Amino acid sequence: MFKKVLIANRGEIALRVIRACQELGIKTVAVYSEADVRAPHVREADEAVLIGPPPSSESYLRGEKIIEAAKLTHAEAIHPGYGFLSEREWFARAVRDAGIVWIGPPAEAIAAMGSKTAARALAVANGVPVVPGTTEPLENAKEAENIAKKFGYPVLLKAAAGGGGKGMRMVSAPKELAGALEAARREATSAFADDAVYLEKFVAQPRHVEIQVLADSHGTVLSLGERECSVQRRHQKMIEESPSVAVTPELRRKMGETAVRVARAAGYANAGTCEFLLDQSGEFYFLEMNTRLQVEHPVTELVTGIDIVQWQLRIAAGEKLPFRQEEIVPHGWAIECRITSEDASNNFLPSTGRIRHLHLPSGPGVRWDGGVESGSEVGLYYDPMLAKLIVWGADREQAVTRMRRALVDLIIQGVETSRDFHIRVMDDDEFRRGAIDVQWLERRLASILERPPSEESVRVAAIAGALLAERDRGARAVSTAGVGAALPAGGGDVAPDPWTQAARIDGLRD
Amino acid sequence: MFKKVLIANRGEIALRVIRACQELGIKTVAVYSEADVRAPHVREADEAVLIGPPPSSESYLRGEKIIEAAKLTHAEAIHPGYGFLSEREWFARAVRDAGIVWIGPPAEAIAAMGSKTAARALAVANGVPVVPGTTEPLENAKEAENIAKKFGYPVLLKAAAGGGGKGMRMVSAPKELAGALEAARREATSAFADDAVYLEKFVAQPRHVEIQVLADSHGTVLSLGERECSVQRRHQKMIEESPSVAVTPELRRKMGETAVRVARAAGYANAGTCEFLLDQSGEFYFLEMNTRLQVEHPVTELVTGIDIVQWQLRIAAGEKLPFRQEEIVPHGWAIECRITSEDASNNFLPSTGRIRHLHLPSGPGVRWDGGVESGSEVGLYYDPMLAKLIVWGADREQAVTRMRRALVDLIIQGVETSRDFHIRVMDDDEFRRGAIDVQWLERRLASILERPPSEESVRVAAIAGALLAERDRGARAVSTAGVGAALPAGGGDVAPDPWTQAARIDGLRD
Amino acid sequence: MRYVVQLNDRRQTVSIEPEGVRYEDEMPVHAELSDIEGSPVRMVKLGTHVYRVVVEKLQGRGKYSLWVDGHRFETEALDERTRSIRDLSAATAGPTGPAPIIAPMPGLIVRVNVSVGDRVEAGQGIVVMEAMKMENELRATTGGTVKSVEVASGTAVEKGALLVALE
Amino acid sequence: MRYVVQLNDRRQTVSIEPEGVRYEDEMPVHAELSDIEGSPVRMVKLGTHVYRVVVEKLQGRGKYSLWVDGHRFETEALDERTRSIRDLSAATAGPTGPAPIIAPMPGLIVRVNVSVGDRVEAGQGIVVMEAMKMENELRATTGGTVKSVEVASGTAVEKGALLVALE
Repeated sequence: MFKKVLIANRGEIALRVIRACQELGIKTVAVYSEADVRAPHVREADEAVLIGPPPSSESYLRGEKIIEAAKLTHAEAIHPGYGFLSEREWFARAVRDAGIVWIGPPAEAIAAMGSKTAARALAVANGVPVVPGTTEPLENAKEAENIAKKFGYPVLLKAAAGGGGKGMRMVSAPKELAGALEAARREATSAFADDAVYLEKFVAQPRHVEIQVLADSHGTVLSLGERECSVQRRHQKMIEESPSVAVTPELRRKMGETAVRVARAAGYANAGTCEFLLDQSGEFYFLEMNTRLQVEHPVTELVTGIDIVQWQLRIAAGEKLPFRQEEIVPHGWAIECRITSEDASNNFLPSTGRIRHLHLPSGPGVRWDGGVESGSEVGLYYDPMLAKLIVWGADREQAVTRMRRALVDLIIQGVETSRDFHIRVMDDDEFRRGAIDVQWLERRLASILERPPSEESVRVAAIAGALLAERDRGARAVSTAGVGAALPAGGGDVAPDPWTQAARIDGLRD
Repeated sequence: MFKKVLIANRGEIALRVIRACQELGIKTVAVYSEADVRAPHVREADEAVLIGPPPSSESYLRGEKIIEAAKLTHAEAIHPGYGFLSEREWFARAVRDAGIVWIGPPAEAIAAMGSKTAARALAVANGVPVVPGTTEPLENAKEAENIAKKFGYPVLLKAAAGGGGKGMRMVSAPKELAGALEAARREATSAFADDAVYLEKFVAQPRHVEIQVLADSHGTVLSLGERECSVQRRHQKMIEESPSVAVTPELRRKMGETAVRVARAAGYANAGTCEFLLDQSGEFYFLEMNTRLQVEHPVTELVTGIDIVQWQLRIAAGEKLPFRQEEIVPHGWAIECRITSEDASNNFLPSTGRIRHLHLPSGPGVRWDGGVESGSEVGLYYDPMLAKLIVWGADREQAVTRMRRALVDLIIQGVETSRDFHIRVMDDDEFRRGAIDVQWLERRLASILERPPSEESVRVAAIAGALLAERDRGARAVSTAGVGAALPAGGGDVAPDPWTQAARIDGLRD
Repeated sequence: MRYVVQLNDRRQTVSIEPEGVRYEDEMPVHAELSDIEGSPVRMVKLGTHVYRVVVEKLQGRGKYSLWVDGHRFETEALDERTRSIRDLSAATAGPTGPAPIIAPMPGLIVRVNVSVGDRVEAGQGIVVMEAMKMENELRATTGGTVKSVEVASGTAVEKGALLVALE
Repeated sequence: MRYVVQLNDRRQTVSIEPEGVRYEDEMPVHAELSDIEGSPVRMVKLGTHVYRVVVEKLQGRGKYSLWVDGHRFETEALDERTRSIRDLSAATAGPTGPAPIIAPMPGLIVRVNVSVGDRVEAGQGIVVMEAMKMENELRATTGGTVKSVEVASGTAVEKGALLVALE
């Protein structure tokens, strides 16, 4: 096993990888920008190297600086996390050329799968079903219009190098196409430094179901089952789960075999994910392969018991996967909510500021993979995902009620977050039934956000507001003696009036 | 299922039960003493009733007040947690007589198993092996001396109503017997309001292995496998795990069948635990049955996927257990450390005060079942257990390294805690090999506590001390420019000197 | 003391009386409010009922953000007299006109969809700005006519900057 | 500035110099110390190496409890001159005599095992007190002769109370 690994990332995923290394007895090297001098991932590592100013183009995307940092600290391997340089073939190649182990698939597999168009072509060549679409990047709006006419509207524009919905646009009519192509190109350039965009047929109301693959360098390729990631807004995944209500054991086997076939065709090693659209009739279409760790890998970990990040490290160090495919069956149900610094009540606009208070949820079945803490500064330079809240339950119903309980337990103050939005989703009848597809959230969002509080909550908020105002007026000693049966009858011990007591304690503290 | 349940307990177990109720859609009623006016278990419940002054004899042990509180709030059932009234037959009976459901075994099963002497007699009658000992409480020191002479020293004195080592004394020689009996009686009276003490043969270097049992009211009695609880100090469990390194699948089956036989003989329902001594040759002896939820139930939950507290509620509501015995196999490995307000470096003396800062560990496989939070007052009235830190790993090694990682992540300031002690245990070679028995910790404690820090840690502490002292002198602007390669070479961007930057930020904040 | 409590778009009355706290025309109930040191969580106890309320004090007398059961309430609790005075002055102040488009965060302007003199509807997308690598569309909350456009594509703006004024 | 740092029973020197921080006779190294607002965690960075140190400030100049990798260090960092003065005054102050038995927590005295004039050894159990429902034995940390016994079985004591004095 490696003695020292450099993590070329930040936030929750850098901490996730650091923890995996700590548990395997591996020393860690963090890299950081000037905005992250006090970030948790820097402090929790064994070593840390400053690589540049806050913008990621000047720090976390500077591959040559990261390789220098690895050489400086004698790190034997680099884990790229997700995002940033994780799917850049040139970086995987540069790492290898520098004599450092790349914790991910071979550069050749990234090349084969990293571009969606190339991946589609390879899938088609291997008999894997795909959504009709272009296999080459679009030249211009005119070409796009011709192809869209052939497929029929709506169509989807997608960045070839993309992920997470960046550079993606749904187009319903010819007149929107030129503008949408321009916007997709701009976003793709800004996010991936690559403006290649392609076009495909839009499948109505499909689910987004993906298969986690784990492959060692000794020829074993395993499917770890599916994740359902249909709850998306603007093509951004918000909530993921494993297994999927729509996947039967038979379908799981078929999709798993398909994903393993794709991975084998690409000469794949390490962890990767094949994304599929699953339509209402149970047909599935290969979309792309993500040649890296996914944000949502924990839900698979919780239902399979396999620590994917630890296995990434073991595989890169040459270990063999000891599991047999038939042993890998989902056990229970896991759900993940992405806790982002976005204001759901205000069109999900990003929110910035200092986290003044963070109270983590805990108790049975609750996992918190976070990248921030009390005191952390949330800026504009990086992705707004603060943390992932993941729960495990024996079945989906237990997982949903547990997630709701954990979300209510969670407190983040200082920035707006998606917490309240997630609570409302857990309360939603359609979500509870699993009646979701990739457009579900867009359709349902308004009614979720507008769901009114109960009359009991209004009453409590009103009374709390009045009590706070009363206290802030300095009327600390007012005693509101109990009316009705506030204290148990019987028993001779008379306690001090609780209001008075609370007020007294407040008085002492101020 | 119940609409509303009262929890007759406090601290982490009250919160544990409240969370289970929340996840099942059940409203909760907390009871609390004057010392717990602001305790988390009060705030997280839906209703709360003050039942008396701080001493448990005037609050949490006042069964009639608790039943009144249940009637007042129309709670349909009472969950007693562990400790306090959980194994008091009279209370279980009084609850039933009040028309309220008791979430636990029938009063008759508590009577049959609640007293160790009665339990032993029942076990013997059912062909279950037991350690030689008295079946009736000791009358006086003289009788004790006669019996001890027959068994041979050392012998063990145990409170009939006991648990958790209270009222337990090991006696090596006749001259210590009278004093030890007196002390055991005194502790038993104070803890359980019952001075009955019995005596048994002391088995050399056994492991403490217990079997979790779950029984419904439809005739199904299941074993959920074993827990190893050998890491004890003064008969107090400190660390528990499941499964046990000493238990083979065959032994698990045998011990499980024995436990199920005991439970059936007692007419048992709900969750219970049969405690065994397991000697070096693999022979096991039934000790007693705990007719309640155990502190250490989470390790079983993590390896079986069965939520024991939720099933306690379901069983009490009349549901059938849907599991088959052969399905219940331990999956992975779980370890629990009891985080107590005790100063391990000072003979484990209890520590009191206000928790000024609490940072919870998180990340993969980490579970925190806590009863305190930042701001909580830790007093002398109740048990010093603040929380339980539980981890799950794919195997024992992963669980141990994960526990160490989580313990280092944990920060509690304001009271002394057992955290550092647990870290040292995780570092101990013998513990890592699983070479433990019930006397292991007593033998090993000194070398664990005296384990010196690494030279690197001493160096860091010395430098940190000097830097803190320098800063406290007001020498904030001193710049200690990098010597050697503190910053990566290459790249034209010169960052502000980090020391200066940190000092400037400090300056702004003060 | 009798309070008029504004909660988002609702208004409720709460009286704090010697016999307890009275919500609207309910019977008075014994009430407690207690804190946890260093935490924004408050416990509100009404009779035997307990509620966990997360509190953030805002600028301005009686103003708080409150969270109850995952719902957020923008709250202003004023005594009846102060509430009346405020309402009167608000009524006499007259309409304040359509709300301008303000930058809700620092970022870069990608596109401005309107020009001076354009008629806009509530909900219409007015400005697209980029922040955290995503484009975000800022919409008008009220209808109106564009009075001025303060930014152009490429302008970097601070949080709170005026982007487009309506009249 | 050159510091003498007492760490539990060890003493190390650390010089804070313009070229960096020098531990004992090592080469100086670039050092950073940074805080997280509202947290006792400090990051100490030495060259590329990062350490997480949990800090509790104690009463007294240069005194801290520090935790590094789960080890606790009772630390006193004094500049060389102050350290020398302290050492000199400690040396001339002479022996302070055997340590008395002090209540480490509030509780109830269960038993006192000694009487005035008894000779006790370091490590010998002197008093048994009950707290948190457990009996706790308090032991002598140094040998000596019992000078006075301030409590008896049944006495309730506060934290810090003198129980038995030795001479």
